[in-house]
Amino acid sequence: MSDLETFRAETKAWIEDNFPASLKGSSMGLEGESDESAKADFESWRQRLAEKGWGAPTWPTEYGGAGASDPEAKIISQEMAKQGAFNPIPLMAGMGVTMVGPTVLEYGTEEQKQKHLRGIASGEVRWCLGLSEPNAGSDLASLQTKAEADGDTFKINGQKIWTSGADISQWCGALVRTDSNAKKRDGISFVMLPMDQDGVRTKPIQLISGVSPFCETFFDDARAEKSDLLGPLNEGWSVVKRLLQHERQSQTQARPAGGGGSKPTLQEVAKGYVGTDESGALADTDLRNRLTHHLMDSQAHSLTTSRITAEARGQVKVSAAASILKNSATRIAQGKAELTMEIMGSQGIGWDGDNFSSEELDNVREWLWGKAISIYGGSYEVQNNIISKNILGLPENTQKG
Amino acid sequence: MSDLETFRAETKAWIEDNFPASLKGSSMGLEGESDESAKADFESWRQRLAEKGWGAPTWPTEYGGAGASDPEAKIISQEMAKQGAFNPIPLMAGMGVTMVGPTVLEYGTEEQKQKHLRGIASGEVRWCLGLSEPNAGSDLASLQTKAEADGDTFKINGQKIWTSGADISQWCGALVRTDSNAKKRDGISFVMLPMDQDGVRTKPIQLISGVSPFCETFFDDARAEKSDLLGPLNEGWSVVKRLLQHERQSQTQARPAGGGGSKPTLQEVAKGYVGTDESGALADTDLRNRLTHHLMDSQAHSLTTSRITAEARGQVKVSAAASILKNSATRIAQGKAELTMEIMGSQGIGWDGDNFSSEELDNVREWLWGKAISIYGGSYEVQNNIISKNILGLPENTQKG
Amino acid sequence: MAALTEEQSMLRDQAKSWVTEQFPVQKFREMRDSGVVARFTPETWQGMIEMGWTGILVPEQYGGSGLGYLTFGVVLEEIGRQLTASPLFASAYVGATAVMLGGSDDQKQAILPKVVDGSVILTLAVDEGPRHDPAKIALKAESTGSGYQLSGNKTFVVEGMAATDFIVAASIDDDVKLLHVPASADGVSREAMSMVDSRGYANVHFDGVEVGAEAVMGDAAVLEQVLDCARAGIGAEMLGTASQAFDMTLDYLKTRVQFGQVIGSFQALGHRAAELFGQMELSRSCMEAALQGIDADADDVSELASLSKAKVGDFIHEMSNQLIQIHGGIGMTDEFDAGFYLKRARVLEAAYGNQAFHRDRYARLLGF
Amino acid sequence: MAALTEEQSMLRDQAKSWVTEQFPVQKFREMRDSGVVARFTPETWQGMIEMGWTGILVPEQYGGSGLGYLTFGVVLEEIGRQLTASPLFASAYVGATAVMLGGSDDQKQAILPKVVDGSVILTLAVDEGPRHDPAKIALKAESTGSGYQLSGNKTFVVEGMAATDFIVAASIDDDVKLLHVPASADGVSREAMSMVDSRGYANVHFDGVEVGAEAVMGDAAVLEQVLDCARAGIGAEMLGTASQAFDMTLDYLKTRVQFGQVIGSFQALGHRAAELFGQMELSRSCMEAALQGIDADADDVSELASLSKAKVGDFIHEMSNQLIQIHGGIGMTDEFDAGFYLKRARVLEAAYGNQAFHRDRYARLLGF
Repeated sequence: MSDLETFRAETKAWIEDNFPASLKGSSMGLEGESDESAKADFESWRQRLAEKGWGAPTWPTEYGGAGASDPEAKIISQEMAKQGAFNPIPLMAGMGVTMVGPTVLEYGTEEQKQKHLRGIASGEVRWCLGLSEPNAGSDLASLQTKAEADGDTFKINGQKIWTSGADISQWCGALVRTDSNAKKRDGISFVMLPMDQDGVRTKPIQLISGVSPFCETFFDDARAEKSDLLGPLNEGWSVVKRLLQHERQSQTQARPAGGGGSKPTLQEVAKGYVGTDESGALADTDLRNRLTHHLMDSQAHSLTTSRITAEARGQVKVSAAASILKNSATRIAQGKAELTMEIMGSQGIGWDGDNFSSEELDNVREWLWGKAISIYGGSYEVQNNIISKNILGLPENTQKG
Repeated sequence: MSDLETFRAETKAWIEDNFPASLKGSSMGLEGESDESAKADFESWRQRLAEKGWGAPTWPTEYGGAGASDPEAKIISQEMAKQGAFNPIPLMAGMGVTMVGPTVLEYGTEEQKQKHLRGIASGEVRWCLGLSEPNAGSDLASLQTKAEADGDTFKINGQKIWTSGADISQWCGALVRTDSNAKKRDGISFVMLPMDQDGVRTKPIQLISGVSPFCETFFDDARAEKSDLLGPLNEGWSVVKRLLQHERQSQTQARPAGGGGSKPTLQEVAKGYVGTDESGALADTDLRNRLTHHLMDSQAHSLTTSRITAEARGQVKVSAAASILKNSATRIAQGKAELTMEIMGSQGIGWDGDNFSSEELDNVREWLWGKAISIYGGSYEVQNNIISKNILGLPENTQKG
Repeated sequence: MAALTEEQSMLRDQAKSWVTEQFPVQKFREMRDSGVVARFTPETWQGMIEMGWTGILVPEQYGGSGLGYLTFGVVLEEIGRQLTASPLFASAYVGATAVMLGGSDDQKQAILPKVVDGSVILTLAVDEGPRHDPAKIALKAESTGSGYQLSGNKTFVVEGMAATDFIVAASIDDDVKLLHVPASADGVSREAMSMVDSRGYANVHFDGVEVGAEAVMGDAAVLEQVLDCARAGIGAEMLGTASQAFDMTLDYLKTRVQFGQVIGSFQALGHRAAELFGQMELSRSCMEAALQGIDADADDVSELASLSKAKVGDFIHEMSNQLIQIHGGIGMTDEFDAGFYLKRARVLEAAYGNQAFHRDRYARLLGF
Repeated sequence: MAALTEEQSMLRDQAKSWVTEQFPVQKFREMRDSGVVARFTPETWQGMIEMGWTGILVPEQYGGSGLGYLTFGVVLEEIGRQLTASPLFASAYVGATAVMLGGSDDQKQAILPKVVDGSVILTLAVDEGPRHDPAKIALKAESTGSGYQLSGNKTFVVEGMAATDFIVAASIDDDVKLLHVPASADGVSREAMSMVDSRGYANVHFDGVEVGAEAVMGDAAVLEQVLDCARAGIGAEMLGTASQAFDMTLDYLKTRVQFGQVIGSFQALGHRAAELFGQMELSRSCMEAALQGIDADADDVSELASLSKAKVGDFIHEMSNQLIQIHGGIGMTDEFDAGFYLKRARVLEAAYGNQAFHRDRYARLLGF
């Protein structure tokens, strides 16, 4: 038995021993569960995972991880999926596991790693990120929020937008201007600050799809410790570039079909709503044609993800391919929602009420919400700038990537 | 009876009286006809048209036209088509009727109008245009061909490319640099020069579709009379802009189906090659779908041409709409050739030989040749620059229109 | 609009200023947030009646002005621009068309003047499932000797809650007939459908509803004609909505600054705007040709109606997506209007057959 | 190529340098201009045989190296890049596959070593009309007691003039069988088809051609398997051709100056290049997955083959058009190579089913 096979067997056994049967098949969003016993089971499962270091398994053990390799981490998620288990910690930590943590591991001081990483890896501390500003958009570097040195702290003033989960986070990683005389990208720093202080106020944003996790966040003499400056002063731009690479990386997957995997395929849904001709082909040949394109694109995308992973010899690198995959994932996710809507016909454009099934109403929200995929985390256009400049080596064009 | 109705009746009668029955239904390309009597009939028809001023009917009578209004000119072509007649003069005059003539009418001196227009309107003098240069492409203003004043003449040195019909033309309208110290667009002039002189040499260009009307044209101390400078010295840029508007204008029509109009429709061709299902629908549903898109686009294009004509109250203006229509016509022409090729399957990709019908072989040439439509006369990209800048009023972007 | 008559130009100007000043999209937002069941405000509707819009199609002998379909299109386009909600289209356009094409003299006399004065709100009830399929009518009308008894359901009925009278496509033996059914008739019940565009729709149930023999208002051929008129007309509203989305986007391209320049100076966005503009112009031609075709009683109205619905549909689909994309984050917020246009776009696309339906139909009409 | 073995990487490097140095596209031009009937030069073919490429698929016991389909794809991609003309694909890939999948031990023993040493040139003859339709085989084989008599025609047979042996899809009663027919057999005649890509194709006529019972080389199922291998393999050649077109275009974007700057700095062209690059990467994944699927005897080879042929087909179609468009006037001249790539692209698209064929097939395989 190879090392990985041994690891798989041990993983399987540990999950069997530790995962509460009561939670089986339920998904991540159990935080708000009203059933007291389920709540207790959930909390105990989180604790066991945290102790095992499996909240962020690839992180070093000294910072709350399990020091696992990428293949081992993959085995952990595979084995969890097989038993209907799940790892709720990345979701509970907000931007902590996927973005803040990896960047702190790379740029943080030993003190910062000790201070912040365990809370993230255990799911006890939720993080948000204060990057975008109302007048900056894709042009992140033109940000206005200011931080002035004041004793051992920075005093922060300004406004952030699209801070996901700001209203429920304990900590925030914020990009701030620390030298207003320097050129755009040069006077920026990345600071970490607690959200629970007088100088911080958040306001949720209502989206076209309804309620959202996004907030406007206002800093009014908010404070960050100087020791919570990540990376060198005025060099926050390189920190955030790395952060955004981690974000792009986390967005390259075409959205999972969700839930338990037993959802009907899009072609099955289509046959249900649209019907088939005597040969079994979808009755609407125009739709059938576009559905075929979509399914081919979708398969091409997942084959590409696998290929690039294989080429990187098992290590998913934060690579140039991320931009291609992000745009491809975007097209597929948005295309799927549009197709689903069309397939459902007038049942697919309902807003609420008993006339519509939950699948129908969910898709409408997914469709609306999904319009953001090509906007956030580097818009579709910005990704194309990156591909054309960084991958293809075409000369700098007017729009910066 | 309205004036136009009277005009129509007179036109009909004149064509009946003058059009040689022997030429009926034959198309324009009769110049090279070997049959002597047909040749004589053709020449006599050209003469009668020229005398009537119908080679270029909208031009003033004093310059060889008939002073006709646009609606009258339309009636003339309609009535000719009805009787299987045709006006060969625009083709025989090369770039004369469509581009050079209208520009001379606008910018020329009285002397120039007297000297050049009659020869064009009668089809006796063929014109070519020396605009593009090998290293200029869409960036016409960067041209290098030089003209130096020398007594009553300009001495011209340089090279032109894509001079259509240069090898068979008697005159050339050429864009030349007359002030090499001025900024790109400022030191350019438009001169007219005879092709039959020692300093001019032409070389036909072989295209991917085979032989072509295009030439490379070399000027080696070629001469143009100073009196043949069109428009002011060093202000040729405005002349050529106008010239190119006339060109765009002449290219806004989706290519005619050609010949006698009795060609089968594309959907009939498709049914012939591909077959139908029991309901009469094209058996290849994917192809059927794209064919439908094409036919819709094609109808939308011709409805738009009519609408814009109507909006201009019968006068087809050289308007901003030309760029939209040119790009639309391009998509349709190129799309049609691609579709036809796909419809014909392996019969549609033959090069020569008895295994292929003339329709099949013609389409291959049309397909290849048609790739130029989006390149010449202001490329697809340049048209989009024009639309975005001139029509939509978006700020100048890096690429000039 | 192209080559309008003086009358049409005046009407357009009147409609544009009335809609923009009195009932801009902000009023639609207020209506949405108010949760009113009919999904339009009485003032809007009253204003339209007073301006005579309810009589644009109706011949003078029945109290209208008989100005025709292209003229109505001028108004619909302006309404589409500001998403002004009312039963104008359902009643005075589609409903009036059905009465004019399929109604007896008595029916015309009885109904049309009330359509004009607004005391009757008509709507056409055709579809029975999630997809537009007028060839398959399951709602049964059985002969009772003196008339018919209707049983079945209709879905996605436009202004179905506000309507006073339904024009119902019913299956009689193997035939289809249109029947006039007052909403107050015994056995008629309805429930509001809350759609993504916050406009008025209903599911309507007919449970043994009895009508007289004189309720018949045309057959399958009339239904198809009425539908073609509806398709052509909704194209005008759609183009108005999409044109407004284009204008909003163009405006944003000219004012929003990123990387030190207005974003419209980025060539990729400039070219995208150019392509959208071209599609808008091409769509407009199809839309106008379809309405003019109806006015001229042309024999290719069906082709033109399908062409228009498909081309305008493709344009509004792409344009509404680009409206959000180019506006970026702000376009995603409910506070901004972009979402209204996106949501309305998909509902309009689905009405009277989506693009796929009309491409297939166009191909069949062209014989392949 | 992704995650190649060391052997595959070496072979790729060898193929790349041999093709680029010995038989670049300039050699293809010379071959075209020479008018040679076989449409390839003996030196090219001999060189490939000497490098062992004819034996890549053939098991060692029959004189080959048995390296598999992905390995052959590595070579095909490099050949595709320079349009190197030869019967390698027809004979040593498609032909050898048919013998390996459908042949008896005797046939393998008799034919495969000769495929490897080049003394036999195989080709598969399936299509009978302008469109790929393996489900409809009209060419008849009638039983003669001791064997079969063939009558009918095959069109668009790849390397049909150079082939020494045909593998013919024939209809026997209501069944389809593959039959091995030497080109020298009585009643076989052929004529060259001059196609737009200047490569070797023939129409082949079978006029009462007699073969023995031992000529049978598989049934309809084997034919479909052989075709799937052919589709996957030609995808590699297509991607090579398209990748070269991409590289030529990218190079031009970096060097051609217009309006005072290299044209690749215009954002609209930069984004177009980015989109094409993305499509190229996605196509590559499909192409490799199909070849790997064959090597692994996966059960979704048919889906993967159709996916690959369609996606790579779409990419080469668009890429070949953009190759011309972005090169502008120079791309239109015969003196420049771009036209070769465009012409070759359409022929490759048509071979073994075009994109429409494979999209339809993919949908059917997925059950809709």
